[in-house]
Amino acid sequence: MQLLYITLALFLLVNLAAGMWRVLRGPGVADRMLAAQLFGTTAVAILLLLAEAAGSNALRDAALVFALLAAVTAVAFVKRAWSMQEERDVD
Amino acid sequence: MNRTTRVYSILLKVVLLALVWWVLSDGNPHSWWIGGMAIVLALLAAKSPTSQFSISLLKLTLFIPFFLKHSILGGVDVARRALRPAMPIDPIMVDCVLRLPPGPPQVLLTNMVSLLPGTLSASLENNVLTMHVLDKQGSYANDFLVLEEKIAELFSVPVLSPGAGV
Amino acid sequence: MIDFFSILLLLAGALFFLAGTVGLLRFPDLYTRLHALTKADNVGLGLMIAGLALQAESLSAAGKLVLIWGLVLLAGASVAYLIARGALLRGVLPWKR
Amino acid sequence: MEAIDIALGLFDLLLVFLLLWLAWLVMSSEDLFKAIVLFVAFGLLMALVWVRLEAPDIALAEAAIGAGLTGALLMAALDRLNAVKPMPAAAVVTSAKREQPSLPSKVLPLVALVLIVLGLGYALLSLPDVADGLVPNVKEQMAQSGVKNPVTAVLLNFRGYDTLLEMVVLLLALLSVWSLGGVRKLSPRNTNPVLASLCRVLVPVLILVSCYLLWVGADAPGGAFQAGSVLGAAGVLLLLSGWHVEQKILLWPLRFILVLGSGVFIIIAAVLFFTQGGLLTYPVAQAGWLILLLESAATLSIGATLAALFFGGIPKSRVDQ
Repeated sequence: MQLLYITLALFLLVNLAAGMWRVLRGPGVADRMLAAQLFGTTAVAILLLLAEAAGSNALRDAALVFALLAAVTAVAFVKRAWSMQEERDVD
Repeated sequence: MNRTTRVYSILLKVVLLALVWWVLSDGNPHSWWIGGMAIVLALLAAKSPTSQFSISLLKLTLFIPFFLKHSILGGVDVARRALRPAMPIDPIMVDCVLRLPPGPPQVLLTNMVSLLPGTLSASLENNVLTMHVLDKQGSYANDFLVLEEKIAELFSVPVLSPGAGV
Repeated sequence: MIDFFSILLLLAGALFFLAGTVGLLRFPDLYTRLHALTKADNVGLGLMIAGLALQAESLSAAGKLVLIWGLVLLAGASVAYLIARGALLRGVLPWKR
Repeated sequence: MEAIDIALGLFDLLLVFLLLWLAWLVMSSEDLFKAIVLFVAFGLLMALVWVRLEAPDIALAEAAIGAGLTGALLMAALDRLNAVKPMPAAAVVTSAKREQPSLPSKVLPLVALVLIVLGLGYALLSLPDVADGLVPNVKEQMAQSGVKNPVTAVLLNFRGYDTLLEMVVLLLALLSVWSLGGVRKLSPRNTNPVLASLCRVLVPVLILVSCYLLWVGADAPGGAFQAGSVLGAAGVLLLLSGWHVEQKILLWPLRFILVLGSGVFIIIAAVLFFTQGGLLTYPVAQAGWLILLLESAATLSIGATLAALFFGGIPKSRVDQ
């Protein structure tokens, strides 16, 4: 089972690396933000896999904190950072 | 809202928060003295505007399998479209007049729509839900009506006038 | 037997994560990418959590996993709505075939 | 077990590569928003690095602060920057400056960089192969610390003044933001029902998690900084959803909470100085609850400070000018 956890964690990390392309490419700010959301979910999964592999409860807490704060960051984006930027990207 | 429902809704919140605390503290019995304080603080923060809607736990347990089944279908559907070389998507924006009352029923519907096959909520304004549909040939309209009825049942409210459509 | 189901669920979860990433990269506009992200990733995480919960050492540990999934699900759906609404308000037009 | 080692090796290798690449992209990106998103991703990978280095305490802190609240703070900062000057103009200025880099301005940073790399390399190579560091000392003293988690023991007992000074740094950061001027009013009450219901679920859960992290810090990874930033996130969420706060709360109660952490620290230090003869040297029997008291006060202050930093200027309620 250990091997499976680690392999899957590696697989998810590769996924995350592929998602980087969308952050770099955009085109809009929201597209980049979406990719960051994907990273959040993926990181939660990686942390949980590593937590299971290491039998560590603390890493599950880290995954929980991650899940919660990723949501707050996303709301902050929609309400704060996404104002004049998009006009520039849309044209 | 009468007294019994208010007591019931506070009690339900306490039970849910206690459950979350139990899960967080890994069932550690020595944690409850701070857990109790935490629950009181959380309750004060969760002081919501009075809501006339209530859900029975029985109906909720019946609703969960429906939700799980359809959200998995939603995942399968979008995964299939993303992975197929031809990428069969044909998107369209659709406005639906809601048959549910405003408040929690509409919010739950809005969130659920985004998890079900082929639909994504984009705007909820004056009882009209604007959805982005991934494939206009799909059965989204029917699925939407079914979902609406399920949610009405969950909250024990009647579906209002039949008015869903483009 | 439990291990078998776990492995199956974990692998299925990974497949959905892959589909989510492919969707994010391939789909033509913001709205369609949102579809891929909210649905595929949440199902992927859900399946993985189900697989891991089968292995959990206690009921409360499994509960923590389910709590995480529930929060990600709620946050995912709400954030998808907020972003789609924001895009609509800013006049981002949906892609048409 | 060899296959596991290979998988872990690949994982680490990819992690390091991604980390370096992201660090480069963050610094070289001209688009500030892109840089923020990349920085959030960087924090996220950094948390994974701490996991791999078997430092769950720091992984938790990084998840809460690095990948979590920093993103929100940077976005708030970008929002204010945008209000000052439109983005395209900034981009033009940078590209105009770029045209004529003189030779010394090219060579000097390079020389400095090479020197730093050489110095770091030397420091790294001169480390002993196996070093216990202070681990034996900490283990020896654990029984007297009043807690079971060595990290908490170090941060709040053996080196309590470290945490005290960090609290003061946070306070100073907020004071300098406030002294930049610019009174901000709370945003109008939000009418978006989806956001409101998200907050109704997330805020209580954030509060519970914050209390949990505070409690668990005594014998496992957790503690005031993690708990405080989770609490701060609850505050940020409330601010974003148009939370109405009375002016009278914003004036004194808010300030009281902001200085509570440093204040309690200083009071305890003073009392201990006169009774025990040393700053922050707790009597063994009282160490446990003293640390909990300090951490609770610190959590409240950190949470309030981070939320206030996110808010920006000195808060005023809508009615008052």
